[in-house]
Amino acid sequence: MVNVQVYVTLKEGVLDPQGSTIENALQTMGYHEVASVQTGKYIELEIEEGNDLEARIEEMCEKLLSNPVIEDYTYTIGKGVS
Amino acid sequence: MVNVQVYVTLKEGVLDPQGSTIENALQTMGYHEVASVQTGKYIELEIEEGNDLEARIEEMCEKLLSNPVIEDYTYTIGKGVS
Amino acid sequence: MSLLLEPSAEQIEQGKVYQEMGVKDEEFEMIKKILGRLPNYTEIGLFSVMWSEHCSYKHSKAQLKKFPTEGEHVLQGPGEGAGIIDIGDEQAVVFKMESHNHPSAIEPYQGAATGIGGILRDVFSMGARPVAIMNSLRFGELVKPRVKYLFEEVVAGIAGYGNCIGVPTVGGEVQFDPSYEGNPLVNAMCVGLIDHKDIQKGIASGAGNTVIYVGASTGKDGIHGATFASEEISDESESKRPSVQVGDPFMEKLLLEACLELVKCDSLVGIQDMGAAGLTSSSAEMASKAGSGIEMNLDTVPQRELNMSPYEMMLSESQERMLLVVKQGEEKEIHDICSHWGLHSAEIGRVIDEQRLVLWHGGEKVADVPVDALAEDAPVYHPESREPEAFRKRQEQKAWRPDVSDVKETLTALLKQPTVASKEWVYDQYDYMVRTNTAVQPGSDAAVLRVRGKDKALAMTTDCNARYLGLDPEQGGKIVIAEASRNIICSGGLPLGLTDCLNYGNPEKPEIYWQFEKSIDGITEACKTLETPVIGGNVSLYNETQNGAIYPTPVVGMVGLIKELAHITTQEFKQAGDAVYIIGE
Amino acid sequence: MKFAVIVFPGSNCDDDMYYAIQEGLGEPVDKVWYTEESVADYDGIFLPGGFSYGDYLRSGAIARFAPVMASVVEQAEKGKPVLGVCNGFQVLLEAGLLPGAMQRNRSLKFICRPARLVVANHETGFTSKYEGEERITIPVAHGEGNYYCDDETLRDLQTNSQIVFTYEDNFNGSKEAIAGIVNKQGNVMGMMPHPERATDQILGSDDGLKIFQSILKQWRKSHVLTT
Ligand SMILES: Nc1ncnc2c1ncn2[C@@H]1O[C@H](COP(=O)(O)OP(=O)(O)O)[C@@H](O)[C@H]1O
Repeated sequence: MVNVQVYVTLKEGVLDPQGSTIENALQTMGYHEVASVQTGKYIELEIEEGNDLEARIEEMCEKLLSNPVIEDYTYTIGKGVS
Repeated sequence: MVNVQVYVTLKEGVLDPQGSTIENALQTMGYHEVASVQTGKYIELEIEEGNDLEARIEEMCEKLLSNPVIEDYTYTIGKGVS
Repeated sequence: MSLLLEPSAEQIEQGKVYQEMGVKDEEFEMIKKILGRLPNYTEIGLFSVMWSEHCSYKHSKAQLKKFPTEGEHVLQGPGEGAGIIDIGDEQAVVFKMESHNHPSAIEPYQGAATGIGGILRDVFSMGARPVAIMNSLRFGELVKPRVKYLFEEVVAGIAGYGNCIGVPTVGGEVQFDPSYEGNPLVNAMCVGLIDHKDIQKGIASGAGNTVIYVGASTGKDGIHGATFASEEISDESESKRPSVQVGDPFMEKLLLEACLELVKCDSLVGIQDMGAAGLTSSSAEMASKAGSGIEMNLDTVPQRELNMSPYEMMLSESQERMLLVVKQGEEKEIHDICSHWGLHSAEIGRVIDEQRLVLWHGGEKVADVPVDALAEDAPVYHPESREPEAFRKRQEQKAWRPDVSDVKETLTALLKQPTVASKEWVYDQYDYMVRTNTAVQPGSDAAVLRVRGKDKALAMTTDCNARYLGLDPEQGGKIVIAEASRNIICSGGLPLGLTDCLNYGNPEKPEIYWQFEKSIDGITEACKTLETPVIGGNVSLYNETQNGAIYPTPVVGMVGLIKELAHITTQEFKQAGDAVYIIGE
Repeated sequence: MKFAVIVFPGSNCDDDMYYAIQEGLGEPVDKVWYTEESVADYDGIFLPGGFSYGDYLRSGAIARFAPVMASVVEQAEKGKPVLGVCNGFQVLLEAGLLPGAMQRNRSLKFICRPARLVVANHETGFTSKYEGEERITIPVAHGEGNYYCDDETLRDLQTNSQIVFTYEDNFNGSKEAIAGIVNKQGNVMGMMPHPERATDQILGSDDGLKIFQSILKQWRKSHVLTT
């Protein structure tokens, strides 16, 4: 079993209303050092090891986990952050 | 300016209906190797370097970026994933 | 706690472990007597939740008996998931209100969301299709960030759940007062429609019949939620609180549609929601109502986590679960419907003649208790009642008249009060139109829903002006019923009956119990006079923080029948030149 | 004209759509479960609103892989009218039958209200009963109705008159206030507002009926021509 971490973020140029809301909130709370905030998704998968692990992961990301019209993805394989 | 990556995940034992729905979808799509899926949030911040960087980040995570009642967070400092 | 670490029966008694579960010394003695031996850890857990205030109404039962619960059109009064009233054409309206105050104080989004989920299940487990949701909310003054956060998240939670499942949230009320700071009130009501022939009961009859578990698997969430809801909120609550229940409205939508198909099956004997106290209350109550017993093998309960103990499984309040009793040999039909809707269904036990709840786990009998002892024989308390000094003094005061020098200024100031101001910010977030029956949208006196295919409609409202009750609980109680009735009548309807959610402080304090008693007297008198029977409701006590108790807040949800669509009336002025009248004193 | 209303797990405006066709339009209609293999027997295919798969991950993302979708795509390519409303629109976007994507409303809140719309193109098979630039009231109820597409796509949409409805007041932040679009061929339309909720005066408006009537009119025209 491997643990795979997928990070989905908005493509450059796509507005991130949630990010700007968080940014404003942090500013209001006094965190003036925060210059910008971008939000995305974090998905952890437990996958049974097999052939073509990377190709399969990329397929899942492209087909389902991200929407290529507005999102990019990256992933890492190994110990997750949690 | 440093780039900070925050990962927010559900605490152990907290139901993740989104994760299980994605898991089912991947299974149905033929990705039988996927044993489990957990969803979380990924947040990237651009922060002006200053004193107490880590303490300030932790404060932001606890106060706003995560909901400590149901979520855990971790963060990394440096080059983001995107 | 893992099975291996559970204290033994002797340790429970000697270490008074039961006290941590909210069981009093004298109650522990009663339990010993009922069993004729010491209860083990699982068994004391069963008693602790079933005898909690939330499930047993031990401090309120005596007062609730005063309510008029019968009427010409009442098909089902208090005692089932929800009450039912006939509306003609072989149709009936089903409704019930419940509180989710304590969970919402801790995690407002999920607390409110799961409150909606729970009240929906109460209604569709009766076989009715939910047609509307309403809510009644109380918060502290809208100045502190924590209060704003609670308000925003509660509204978002209600919207998140109700919108997703596709039942319109058609109205409600929100008020702000310092007495609710730290202890917000989140009361939700669901209204459903049913054909008489589809009415279901939560009973487990017929020895040998199969007990089937449907829906989400059982996790460790909400263990002891019912007990938790029966205590004051303190700093300690933080550490004692059960792990938060998270709602899954998508699962509930599937469960809803599946249940409405299941209730049409002859093979279904009984059905009940696993709400507060989960598997324990649903199994014990279904058996108790039928005069039978239930035997379950906990190894077969769908579990979300590894190595769950019987105690954890029985006390879990995981959401979106139903318990069914099905005729022996006819289980397949039930499983087929569940699997069509993508739901897991598992046979976990059977009905037995002996009136006991018997639980097996890993081949061992882990609990064996009489069902009536759990469901019916909880102690009933008659707490001391004392008229507060302040109330007596107030009676001697001269009526206070505000000095209004600038009417315009005063009026503007009044309209600016969050309690008085428009609630559009709230209901904009609720899908109040889905199912296309909403004839009067939020913003008028009562919401109105047409009954599709018939020339009639239902009017519904939730009301409570707790400040009046704070000043005089008996008069205030009458005013609540009168106001709700007026709202229904103004909309063109005839009040049919009501459900209530009685929110008070700690009943073990005589002055709080006095408020409770007096307001019930007022409500009772008004209900009798206006012929509006109480067909169900819920009691939420211990709404207190270090700063004291909330105002006595008996929220009422009333439903009325509009006999012709043409009678539907809305609040706003229609056109310039129309005459304006005042009717009444 | 025979209609299919596709029902995904979590659809919740399927009944509303069904009644709009049956009672509002007076045409035969079936609800078609997402596991069905074919919708070839139907003349018009509607994807209703709701929260298919709970809107988990992204709205419409999982539904687009439902077994029935292959046949929906096939029928759309054959030129049959396909209408997606709200969540149905999101499914069409995810399935690539329409360009662009949905983001959360600018306010990050769900918004339910009667919305004023402008009929930006009344020459489609879905809008021929409206006047050009007609102002109509149709309810919206969505959390993710903030339409996004890149500039090149927007130019295409404009050049080909694919923008069908726009909001008078762009409350959700959509690009160019877009509320509804059609594909280039003109037979697939997606819109966030709910026409099925505006089919009877008792609900506040019947401005949505003309969409259903336009579809029927178009079908009758082509049906007469081809048979
Ligand atoms: N305030 C009340 N007024 C009238 N009936 C009540 C009240 N509180 C509770 N009841 C009735 O007592 C019964 C048990 O209530 P409850 O435990 O809330 O039901 P549930 O099992 O659905 O949680 C219900 O039928 C309910 O209608």
